[in-house]
Amino acid sequence: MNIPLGHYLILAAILFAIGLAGALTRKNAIIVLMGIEVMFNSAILNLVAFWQYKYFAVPTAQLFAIFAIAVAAAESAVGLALVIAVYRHYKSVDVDEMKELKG
Amino acid sequence: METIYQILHTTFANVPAWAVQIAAFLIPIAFIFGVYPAIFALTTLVERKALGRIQNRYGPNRVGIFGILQPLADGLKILLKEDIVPRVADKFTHFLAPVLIVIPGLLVYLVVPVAPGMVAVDLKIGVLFALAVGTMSVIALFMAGWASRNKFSVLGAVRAVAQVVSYEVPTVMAGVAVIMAAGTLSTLTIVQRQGGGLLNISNWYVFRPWGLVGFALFIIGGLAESARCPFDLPEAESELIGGYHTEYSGFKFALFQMGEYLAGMAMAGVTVTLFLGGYMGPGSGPGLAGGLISMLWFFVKLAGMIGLNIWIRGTWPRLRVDQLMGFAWKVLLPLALVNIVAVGFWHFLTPRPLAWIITTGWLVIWFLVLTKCNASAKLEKREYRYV
Amino acid sequence: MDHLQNLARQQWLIPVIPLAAAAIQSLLPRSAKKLSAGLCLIAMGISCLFALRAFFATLGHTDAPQAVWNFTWFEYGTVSFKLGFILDPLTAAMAAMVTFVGFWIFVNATGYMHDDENFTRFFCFLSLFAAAMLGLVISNNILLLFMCWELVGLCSYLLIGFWFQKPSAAAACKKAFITTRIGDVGFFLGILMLFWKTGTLNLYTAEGTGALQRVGELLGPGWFGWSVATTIAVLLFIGAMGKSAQFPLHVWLPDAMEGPTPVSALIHAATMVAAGVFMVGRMFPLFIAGGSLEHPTFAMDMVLYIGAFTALFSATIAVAQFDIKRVLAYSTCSQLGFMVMALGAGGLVPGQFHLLTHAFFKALLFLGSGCVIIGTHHEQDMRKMGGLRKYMPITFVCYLIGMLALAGVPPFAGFFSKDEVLLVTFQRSKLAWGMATFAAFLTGFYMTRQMFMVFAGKWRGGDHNEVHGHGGHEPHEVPWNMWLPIAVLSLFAVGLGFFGGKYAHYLGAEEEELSGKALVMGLSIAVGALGIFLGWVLYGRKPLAHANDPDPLEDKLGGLFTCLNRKWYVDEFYEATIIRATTACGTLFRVIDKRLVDGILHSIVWIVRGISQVCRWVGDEFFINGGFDAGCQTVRGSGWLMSKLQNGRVQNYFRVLGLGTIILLVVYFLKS
Amino acid sequence: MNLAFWIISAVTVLGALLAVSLRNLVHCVLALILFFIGIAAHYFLLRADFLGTVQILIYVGAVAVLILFAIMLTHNVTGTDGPREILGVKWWSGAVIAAALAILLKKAILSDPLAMVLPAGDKAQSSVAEIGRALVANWVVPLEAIAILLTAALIGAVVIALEEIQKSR
Repeated sequence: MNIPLGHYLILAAILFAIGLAGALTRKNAIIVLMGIEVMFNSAILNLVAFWQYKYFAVPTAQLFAIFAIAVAAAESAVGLALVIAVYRHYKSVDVDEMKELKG
Repeated sequence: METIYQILHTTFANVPAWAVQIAAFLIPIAFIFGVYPAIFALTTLVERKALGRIQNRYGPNRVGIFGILQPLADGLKILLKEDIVPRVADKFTHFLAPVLIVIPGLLVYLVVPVAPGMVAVDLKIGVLFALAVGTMSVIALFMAGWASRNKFSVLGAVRAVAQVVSYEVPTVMAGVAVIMAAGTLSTLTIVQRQGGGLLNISNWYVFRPWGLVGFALFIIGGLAESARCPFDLPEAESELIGGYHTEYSGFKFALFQMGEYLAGMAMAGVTVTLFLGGYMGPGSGPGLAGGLISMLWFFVKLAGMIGLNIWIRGTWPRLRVDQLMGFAWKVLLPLALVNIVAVGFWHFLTPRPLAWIITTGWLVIWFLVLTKCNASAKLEKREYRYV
Repeated sequence: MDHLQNLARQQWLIPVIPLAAAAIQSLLPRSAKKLSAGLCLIAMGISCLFALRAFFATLGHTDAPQAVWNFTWFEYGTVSFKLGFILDPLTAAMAAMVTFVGFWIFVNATGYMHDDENFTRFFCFLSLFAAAMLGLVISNNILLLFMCWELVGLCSYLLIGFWFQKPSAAAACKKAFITTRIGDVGFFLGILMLFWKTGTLNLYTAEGTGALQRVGELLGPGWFGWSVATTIAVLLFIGAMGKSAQFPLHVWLPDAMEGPTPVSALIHAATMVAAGVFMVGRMFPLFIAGGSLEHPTFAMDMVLYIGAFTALFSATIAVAQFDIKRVLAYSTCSQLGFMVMALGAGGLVPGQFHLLTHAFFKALLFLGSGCVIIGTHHEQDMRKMGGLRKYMPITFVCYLIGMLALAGVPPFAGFFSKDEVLLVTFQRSKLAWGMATFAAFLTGFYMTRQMFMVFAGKWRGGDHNEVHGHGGHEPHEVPWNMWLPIAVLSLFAVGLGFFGGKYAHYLGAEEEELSGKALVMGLSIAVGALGIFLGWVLYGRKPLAHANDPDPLEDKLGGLFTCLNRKWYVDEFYEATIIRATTACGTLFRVIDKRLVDGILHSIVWIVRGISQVCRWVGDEFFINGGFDAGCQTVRGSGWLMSKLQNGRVQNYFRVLGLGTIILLVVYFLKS
Repeated sequence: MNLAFWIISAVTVLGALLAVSLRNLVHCVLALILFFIGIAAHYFLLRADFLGTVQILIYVGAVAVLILFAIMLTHNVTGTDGPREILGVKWWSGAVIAAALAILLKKAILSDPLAMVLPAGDKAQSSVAEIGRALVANWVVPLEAIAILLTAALIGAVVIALEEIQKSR
């Protein structure tokens, strides 16, 4: 198991990019949320990778990841609730239609 | 798995290390794949005979002596049945759902210790793993319901998901109580902790006040998870035809059945390890003989639990949906939390009798309070107009 | 000395008590007649007691005691402006006289004004006047003196014009106020010059920095070649002329008779007119500064000759007057002339002493005439009176005493004081003395004329106006509260004369024998007797039978008499010259204003409007609308661009976010 | 063992890609679940077993279900006949940005010496007891904060979503 840290970082970067692409390109709000979820996980993966490769002596390093997961979960819950509320108003979850806050 | 590895390594010294490792890895899996489906087949038969007995009739006794071969017959039948897939169904998901239902059931057995040292994978976080995997079945249920594009199946799926999710929380909390008492998450050590004492029985957690409550919670949780008997609303025939597996036929339907039963047995297994002392019983101990006896004890307890399930299925009526949900959130969850506190008392109050009194008192009081405030309004005496 | 200092400190009580009374009376409703009169009398009584207390305190001292008490009125910057009160023989005597005479005049006034509906208002003005006069008397600061001076002028205006319903009264009070104001201008210039030259307005200060104490410094060149002191003296005397009705500014005094008689008595006999003389007495060091009796300063000459001329001039007019009060008014003018002449001749003591005695018997005469008027039911023309000795015996006796005192008959006060005045004038200049002596003769004559016309013969009032039918009343004696004052005053008119020497000593003037004392005295007695005899000859032997008989003197003098009666046409002269000149100036200025000023204004307005038109066209159209608006356009355009970025799409913002991070990374790489 | 890493990362990347690009929403969610499981596997690889189980418990167990419910509540049940056009208005700019980001990050990572560090292997022991003790001891404030956050999120989500049900009744 001698995979250097770089591989993990690159993996995380790729996942992050995929998440970002999803969030940016897709029309459906839920897919955008899923994209964001993917980005969250890639970040946490980064954290854990660093714990394993660099700060393995410190058991509490994992706490970062735990707290991050908790926050991400809370965020997605609220995000989805918002999407539902938006759907009720717009009768569609198409991100492009939500232009109400136009400048 | 390490012990097996040692055994194998010593016997086949000349075989290269990695091959041995793979072998060591495969043997437990083979054991699990072999034993538990067999038990599943057996339980189908036993269940139908027991139900018959309860309903004052014989169970299947045509196939083989006393219907022993009935499961085989069912298996064959289902294999030959045509596998109908609805046109509008979501092909991919429809196919994937039955597979996903079976996996969690099996995964749980990884961490269930059958005999001292005899556990597929000795994870330090065994219990948590078991519970976590339990939740995966939810997705499978939903996929099944969703894929078949059928209103009834979707409704059934939603109900199943809601039920499983809401019962999962109290079960996990009850598990937490045991983890607190045992101090570790790994199932092996929990079982060892329950050993000792009079005939290896007195230390079982079930004989602790909080253990008893936890045990009850786990039983109820187990039933709810596998949507059996009092909680078998998802495929309540009268309302939702078959629930989420209406559109399934043939072997997929069999897989569903197997998945359910396995999940039920998995929860039974976990309950046994956590509360009934796993393989601990009079005579169980390390070594070959002790190992065999402990294995025997494990399967006896497992059978007992399954029997209890079947017995409950035969006798208890089905719950209404809101009662079901209310019961989970308003009674079980608070009770589980209270249980955790009770374990806290138990842990810190060193003089045993004092600990007993306080924890039991605490739990009884809370039990009364919860039942009191959740009791549904007492129905007034009915007067009959034409009397 | 500290006792005097205490008294000096309490000097301010004397004017303040009547002032307080005046304040309270002003609030009283018209019906509170008794209360108002009572208040006035009590206040005057109290201040009279205080004045007498101060007078007797100063009496005891031999060297002219002087106690000054200054207090800071206000401070501006480092300089603190001080006001103060002075207690010296001059003030003490004057205050005592004013309060005493004033008290008795007020008593008489209660009777005189008994049935007048504005009773309370009258007494309010009276107490205000008393306060002002006393304030003037005790003040040690010339500005305070000037303020009281003005207040006194105001009170005279109010009192003269008391019956303002009568147009003649309204005109008279205006006339009085304006002429005194003309004098006051000179007075004020004098004050300014004094302040300018000495830097302080306090007359005497304990440290000796008072204006009058540093008169020596004021000998520098002033106006018209006079010394500064003389210039100030002249200016101040102009003020005194206005107030004491000296020659050019005397016209207002006879018309002032329109006011009620107690007013005339108080103001135009005893106090106000005396204020001028008192002021000159107070500022005497200024007048004699730089000169001595041998070669006096111009101011002294001016005072002397004006005094003498006024005495003669007004005496001549008095002879030809028919209104009882006008005769007395002109006699006051001439007596004032005497006082001023005495001061001009360097005799502070005779002047002041004559002032005191004159105050008593002239007040007596005026009150007497008041009683006569009341007795004859408001009849003022002497030709309609006559034979009142039978009807009003007490008034007749007192009036007789007053007449004798005024005429200068030896045992009475008038003789001593007039004699002193003539003596001093004799030393100074023979011409003035001659004029004065002739005036004394005339005084004797017109007083006897008045006596016989009023009291001798028989009552002419009835027959003249049967037409009206109300004239049939017989004159009657006045009630007690009118004849008591004149009785008291007549006592003083008799007794005061003997105190002449003691008064001189009291004022601190050294007693030196003046040459020609016997000659002057003898001549004055002779002249007085001659005047009385002539009066008796013309009027006494056969008093006028009817109201409209010609005046015996008239057929003697003919044209001159009418001229005298018309007051030497002085009013007409003023009318012709000064008044017409001012109206002419007025119209001239109006025209100038109309043509010149408006013209300039209109042209300026026109120019400004022109400029604004130009600015509007050039500035506004070209620059602002053009340049500025263009600028706004560009800003709004860029604004529109920016808003497109803000199009509400969440993903858009997200893309911008991503872009930002990429740019940051690129920069990071480029840098490292 | 390297093989395990490659397989699992392949699975994860595939999951992520499918989650983002599939037309059918439910399939996307399944791909996402696959992605979550891949991540959990990675945690186990990195010997962070507690984290792995937590990941499964939370993401696979709860978040996936949440998303499924969301899809059900917002989309017409069948889900397939949605608008043909699944890509956003200016989708290409998003893709370009993501690609650029990936390249830049890759470049940054490779340029950093840290990348070559080798894993700790067995030395990295993380026992749940230690984590628990740490959580309750000197990390108790963040724990309480997270507790508050979660309850707030819970109630918030309910309040936002609930309104609809009341109206419909």
